[in-house]
Amino acid sequence: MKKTIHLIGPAGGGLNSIEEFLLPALQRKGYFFYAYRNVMSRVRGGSNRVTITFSSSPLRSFDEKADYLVLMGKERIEDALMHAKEGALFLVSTEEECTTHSVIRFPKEKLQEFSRHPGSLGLAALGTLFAMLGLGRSAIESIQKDSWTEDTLLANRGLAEYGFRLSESIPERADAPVSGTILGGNQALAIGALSGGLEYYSAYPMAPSTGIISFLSAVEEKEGIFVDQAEDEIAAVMSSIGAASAGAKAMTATSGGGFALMSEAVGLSAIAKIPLVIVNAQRPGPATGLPTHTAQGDLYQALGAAQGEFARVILAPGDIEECLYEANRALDLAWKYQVPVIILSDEHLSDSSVIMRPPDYRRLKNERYLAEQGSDYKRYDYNRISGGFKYPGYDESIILNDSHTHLEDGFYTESPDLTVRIQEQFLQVLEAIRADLEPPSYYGPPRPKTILIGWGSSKGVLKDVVDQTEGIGMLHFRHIYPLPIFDQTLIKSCRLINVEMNSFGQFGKYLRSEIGAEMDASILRYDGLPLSTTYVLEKLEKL
Amino acid sequence: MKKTIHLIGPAGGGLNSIEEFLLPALQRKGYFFYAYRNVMSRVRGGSNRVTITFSSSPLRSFDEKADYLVLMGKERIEDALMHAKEGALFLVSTEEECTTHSVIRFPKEKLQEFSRHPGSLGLAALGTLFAMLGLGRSAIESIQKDSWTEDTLLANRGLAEYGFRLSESIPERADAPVSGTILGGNQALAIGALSGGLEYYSAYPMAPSTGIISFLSAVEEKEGIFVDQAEDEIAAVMSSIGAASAGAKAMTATSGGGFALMSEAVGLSAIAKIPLVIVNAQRPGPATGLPTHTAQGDLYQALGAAQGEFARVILAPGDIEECLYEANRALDLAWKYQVPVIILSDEHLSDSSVIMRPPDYRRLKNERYLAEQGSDYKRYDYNRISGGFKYPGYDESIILNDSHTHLEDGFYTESPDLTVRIQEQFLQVLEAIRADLEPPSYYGPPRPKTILIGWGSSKGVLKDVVDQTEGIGMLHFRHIYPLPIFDQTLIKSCRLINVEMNSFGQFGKYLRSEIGAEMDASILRYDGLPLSTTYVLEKLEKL
Amino acid sequence: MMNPFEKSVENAWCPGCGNFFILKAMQDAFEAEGLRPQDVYVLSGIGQAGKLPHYINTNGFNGLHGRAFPAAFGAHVANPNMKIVINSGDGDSYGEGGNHFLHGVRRNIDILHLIHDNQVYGLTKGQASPTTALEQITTLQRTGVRNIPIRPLLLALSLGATFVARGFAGYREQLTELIRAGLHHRGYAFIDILQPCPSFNPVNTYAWYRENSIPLPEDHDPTDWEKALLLASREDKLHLGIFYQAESLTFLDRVKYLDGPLFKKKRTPRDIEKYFR
Amino acid sequence: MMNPFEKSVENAWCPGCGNFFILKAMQDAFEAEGLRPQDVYVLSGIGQAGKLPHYINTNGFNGLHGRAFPAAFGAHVANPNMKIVINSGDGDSYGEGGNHFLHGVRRNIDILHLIHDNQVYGLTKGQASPTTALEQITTLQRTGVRNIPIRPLLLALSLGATFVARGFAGYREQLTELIRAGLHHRGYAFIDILQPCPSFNPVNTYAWYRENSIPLPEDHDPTDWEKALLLASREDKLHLGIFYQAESLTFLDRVKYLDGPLFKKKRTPRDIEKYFR
Ligand SMILES: Cc1ncc(C[n+]2csc(CCOP(=O)(O)OP(=O)(O)O)c2C)c(N)n1
Ligand SMILES: Cc1ncc(C[n+]2csc(CCOP(=O)(O)OP(=O)(O)O)c2C)c(N)n1
Ligand code: SF4
Ligand code: SF4
Ligand SMILES: [Mg+2]
Ligand SMILES: [Mg+2]
Repeated sequence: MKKTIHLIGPAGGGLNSIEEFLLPALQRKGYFFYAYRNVMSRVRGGSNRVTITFSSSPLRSFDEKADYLVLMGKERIEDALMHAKEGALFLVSTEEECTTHSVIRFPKEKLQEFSRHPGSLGLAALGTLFAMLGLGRSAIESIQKDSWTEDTLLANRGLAEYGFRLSESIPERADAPVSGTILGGNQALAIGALSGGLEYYSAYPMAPSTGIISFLSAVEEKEGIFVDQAEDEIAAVMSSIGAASAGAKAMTATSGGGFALMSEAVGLSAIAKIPLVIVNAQRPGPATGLPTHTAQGDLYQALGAAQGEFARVILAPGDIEECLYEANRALDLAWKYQVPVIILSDEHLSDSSVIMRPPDYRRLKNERYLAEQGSDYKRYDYNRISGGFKYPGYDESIILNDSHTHLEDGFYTESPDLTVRIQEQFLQVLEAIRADLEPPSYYGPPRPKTILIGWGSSKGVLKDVVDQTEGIGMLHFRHIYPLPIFDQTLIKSCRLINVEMNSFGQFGKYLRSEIGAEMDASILRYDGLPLSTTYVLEKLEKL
Repeated sequence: MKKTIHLIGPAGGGLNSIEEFLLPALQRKGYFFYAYRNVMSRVRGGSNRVTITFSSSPLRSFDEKADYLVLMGKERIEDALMHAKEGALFLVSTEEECTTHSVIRFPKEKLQEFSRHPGSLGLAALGTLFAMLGLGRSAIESIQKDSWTEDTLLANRGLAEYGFRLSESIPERADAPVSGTILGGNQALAIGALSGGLEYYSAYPMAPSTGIISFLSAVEEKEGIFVDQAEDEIAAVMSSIGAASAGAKAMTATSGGGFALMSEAVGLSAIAKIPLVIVNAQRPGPATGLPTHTAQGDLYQALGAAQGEFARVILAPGDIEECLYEANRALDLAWKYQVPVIILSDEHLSDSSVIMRPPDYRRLKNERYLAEQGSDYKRYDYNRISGGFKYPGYDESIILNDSHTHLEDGFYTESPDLTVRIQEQFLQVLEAIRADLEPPSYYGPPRPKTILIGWGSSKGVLKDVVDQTEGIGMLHFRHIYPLPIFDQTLIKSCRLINVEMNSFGQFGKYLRSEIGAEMDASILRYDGLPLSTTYVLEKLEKL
Repeated sequence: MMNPFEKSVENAWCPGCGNFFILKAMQDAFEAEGLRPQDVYVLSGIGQAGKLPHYINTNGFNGLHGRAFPAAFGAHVANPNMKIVINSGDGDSYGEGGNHFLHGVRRNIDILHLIHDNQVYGLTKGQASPTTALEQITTLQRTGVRNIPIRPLLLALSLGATFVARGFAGYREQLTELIRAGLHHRGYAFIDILQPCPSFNPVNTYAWYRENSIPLPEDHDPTDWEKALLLASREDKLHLGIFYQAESLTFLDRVKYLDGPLFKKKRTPRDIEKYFR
Repeated sequence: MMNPFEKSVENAWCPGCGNFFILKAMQDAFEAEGLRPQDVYVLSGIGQAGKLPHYINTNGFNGLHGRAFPAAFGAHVANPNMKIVINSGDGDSYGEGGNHFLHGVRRNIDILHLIHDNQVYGLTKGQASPTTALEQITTLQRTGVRNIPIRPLLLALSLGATFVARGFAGYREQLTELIRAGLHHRGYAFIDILQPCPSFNPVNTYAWYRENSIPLPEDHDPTDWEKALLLASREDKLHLGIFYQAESLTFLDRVKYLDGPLFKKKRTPRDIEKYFR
């Protein structure tokens, strides 16, 4: 059993609340889900969509087509039909005719008996869904918010109650609740960073990365960490570097435009050997582009960020669970090698939610890789590949952090020989990191004919595609740069198709530049919407 | 006949003046030259070096080893020996013994009879060089500066006169002067931009690009153009975009660190279709790196500047003459296609000087590619590939410049279909530009065994290497992105060696990602000094 | 007759947003000044305020967050015949774009700068802006803002601004007059506009602004810089009106050789012949 | 005995540069305050002033042009037990780094900010800085500067700075005292230091500064903000001394739950278990 609900309505029309009540109710009754929120760049009005695919077994992606469509705003059924499965059920208040599908109507007048809030249809529809999905009348109890007055609470529960009764209630499910926590990509990144010892977080708001600071600022006191909104992205990244230089574990996040502004500091982190972690939650560019939609268009931006050449790391988590692990790894690598680490996430990950089980704590690290105290110390020991970090005040050593080509004690130099020495140290560090990273994960038959090459947030979709096809395997890269060492037998013998959310096929190009792999075909989506199983399957068929 | 002079001395010790007097004197007597200034990042003191290779026939590069070495500061002969040819002549004031080379000594006490200025040795040595190179006693007349007092002038001429008499004077040369203007890369870029109609120039000082604004600000009134020092690089690039959006031809320049800050605006230029030209005069990074030295380390920075994917152009002039042509082309392409154009120059070009003959004016363009007035106008006609630009006030059309994904009239949209449409327009524009660019230039035997692949400022050196070897050809790219269409026969049949001033072999990687070409070997220099013929020849031998 | 600056497009601002009044005041002022849509160029950054160029029928530029000022500077120098107006949010102008404000003001370029000061980041959903009050609770600053708010007028004055005013979106007629005065001013005209954001600023509401704002003293002399400075530094009451206005050389007055649009002069590649003689 | 903050390395500043006196004043002040090299962390941007961390025997950070302030902010919050000092040029602090100045000041973080104000860009060879006088001729502004210079103290005061002073590199003893007072101040201490640049600023020489500077009036009350504001706005005479000083909550006072270095608390990956219960 796998069903999909679409909640469609204007920004500010209660969509988010409905999702908030529905997801835990599903979880309690033993449903797994994959929810994705696709909104417009505005605070009120417009047409937003929340897609919730749920099932009694775990899910890796959402379905684009819906079994249930809740139309909360002025959306016309005609438009919504594009996303409706055959036999889908519409929950609407319009008078519009719809002959092709079943419809449950919530007459405006009826709703207004309870409340004049524009979100009232959503609450009634929520009740109906509770009934139809076997979530039980008791789910109505879960509808509440601290910010509500007693009146609002009553009205809203009344609406749900009314909705509940509109449909025939199927027997309440008796499955055990799915254990785990409902998390989106941003929360998972934040928690992953906390697991790595995060102590300092500074950022400037920018969709779709803002969820990270929202989460962290809500827990700063509890965690005893420092969270700050900077005056701009340059300050955010520089204060993170300043904090790291003084001993704190720091991170920042932004989207592509802010990342551009941060890029100069990426090079500073490298030459000054001050650990830095930046999350770039990608959205479609160029420039302002589509602020609330998704893309994988910033790989070359990450590869090329800052002038010159140096050791850097680029990680791209494949799903929400990997967001947690990779954020932890990012802090670990940044501190171990004293390098900048860039995490490429995207709006698809940021605005998705799933139920995540507790992580495997043994896979998580929190180290500072400090030098021994008191020893004779070289801040920039040319022979050091990892570890050996010190910060001012750690002991009596005097620390000089510097952005030039420098001597081992940090004093600037213009020596050609030492310039070469430092450059070669970067190359050595890169090789060490390469060996520390994990090969792409393969999923599929042992002898595939075709391999789908993916990176970042498309992992779940690609696995689903593999499951629904034959002779196709998937090679998913979450460690991007330096490209990990991996067995290239499959790459050399199979038809290769890079699947990416961009129009240039950036990862395909990058792979070619690194290992000479030639893509035989590409499946590229660049309309601002996430890759979906249907989309990839359709394109595969047409190849 | 080809000789090389090294002037070595502290910053502020008169080195630049000596160069200023020597070069025109050489020119007047029929010498061509290639001069390169290699300085430290300080205003006074340290050890700077000016290398002047001169010859009676045109030159494409300078020699690293000197026939004449003028040591103006505290340099020890021992250190300078590394750069001396066998039989070289040292002009010094120290008492140091030097048994291996001839020495002309300028005793301190003697010099101080004329002047106590630290640069006095330089002026005396200048006189000696005038004598030895047959530049004639009359050359001493050319020694003068507006800022000098009568006393200084007399003292300095006296010093030169004294130096002149120290050596046996060879007969004065009778060659006709070399016709042309003494130009460095920055001046050539500035003049090239002026030839393309430059009207607005805003920049923030940053070595080695500062020479451009220095040149332009000195001529702003004469040219009737506007030149401004911005508060930061972001303002420089944004005001250029603002000016271009309002009808002016604009440009800005910086080095890698400033380019990082400008990078967000590169994407704005692209989506808003406002022409933009940025010069990035490269220097060794990361971060502050070596502010006054050279590198080709920013190719990936240029390729990846700004989030998202769009049409951009990257040009990399191969020598000072090409600086002029490519700056002209940059303005032309930017206005023709309404795209951002990045010129990758470097410190080597910036700090070199040659005698340049007047350009071929027929190869220079100055067009605005404007739409016809009054017509029904779409600012963002999805079918427009080139031309058709309009700015506010041009006629009665209302112009809306926008940074989002937008409708053809500039109003923002979040339509997935139009997002695709705009992305495809970018791809079409890129193809049109690709066809407009020129293939790499080949130089060498018709059937080479080995090809040296170069880009940017190394063109002269590579040609010299080809001339001094057998079976080796050179393929030099000055049009980098989009990669021009070219005959790949040689690439497919020859041994390929990429020669670059970086440690990652960026251009080699890029070429592999674009056309799958595999480099068989690399010659990479990354010590902050420019590639030289000797360096490449030595490395070639060891391969 | 329709105001020529009106444009019929779907507007994405929230119902009740102060931006609607600012837009209307601009349209009224432009019309009253006899401007035509092709005479005006409105530039903005990114934010709710930044959307304004989409909603007005005149030339527009909706660029990057924080970067309207330098773009406007370039446009003004390129073509001084255009009426240049910047519209941008408080976050955009004082936060991300703070450095351009610092240096733009001191150039005294002949443009009009309108800041939609809702004391909050609207588009990104309610974080503090540089003008949010100390200790105010926001969607991000959950234990209250920790930074001392900037006082925009004080800042503009201390940077040498030659026209400094405060308006309120809720007093549309006064605002229209201020905009007109700003358009008349020869030099940099700065108007900080108090703008309620019903969606994210529950503190600085229409009522709050009405309560906490007062007209400038009857006898206020707008040529008295020191007085203006002290009034602008007050935190208890927000005065409305023209705090300060002075005649002074504009930026372009100082670039004496320039006269009219930069593109007026015909140029050909052969212009560079002089460098090869 | 040698001052513990002295360091014997080759110094790249020009002979006669005002920076030497600033360096010396710092070393003297640090020693007089009984600080040890390991207690102090000096951060800078890029420029001649920015080289200072290389020349003093204490912890240092020579980062990016214009970006010392946010780095110092992060370092201070990470470890409030360190004495944090920013040294940077006028171009660095007010030009490239202007936005950080704008927002750094209003945080009132407990650090000392020393600006080497030579009214010119030294390292890049003589271009105008934000404090160069109007119409001054420079290596770049050949027909004179066109921007109204900023008045750093006025700006700092208008942003709510709690310690605002001006020193002169040529009066080393007074400067040492100012630095000591700045180190004592609890909160943000700002000292703009007039610094002759013999290589590129032929106008603002030692003699010029001596001529154009005067002590603050005998009866100046440094708690009088309005008075300080007016004195700081004067362009005819440059007063030297402490213009203003006030006690106020510091930034970290407002982050009540923090106490000492951030890295003090032991953390393990299992700390996140609470999010999975
Ligand atoms: C470089 C960059 N950083 C961040 C953002 C995200 N962003 C868009 S608008 C905005 C703030 C808007 O606040 P304000 O300027 O006050 O405008 P308002 O929405 O309140 O009118 C931010 C942070 C962006 N678009 N670009
Ligand atoms: C991003 C960036 N832009 C420009 C530069 C070049 N640069 C180095 S120092 C400097 C200005 C120095 O002036 P100031 O801060 O006044 O310091 P001073 O040298 O006068 O002490 C500039 C523009 C740079 N290093 N980085
Ligand atoms: S969020 Fe606030 S500022 Fe933005 S449109 Fe809505 S009410 Fe206006
Ligand atoms: S250039 Fe000026 S500021 Fe820099 S070291 Fe020399 S004298 Fe000092
Ligand atoms: Mg706002
Ligand atoms: Mg300076």
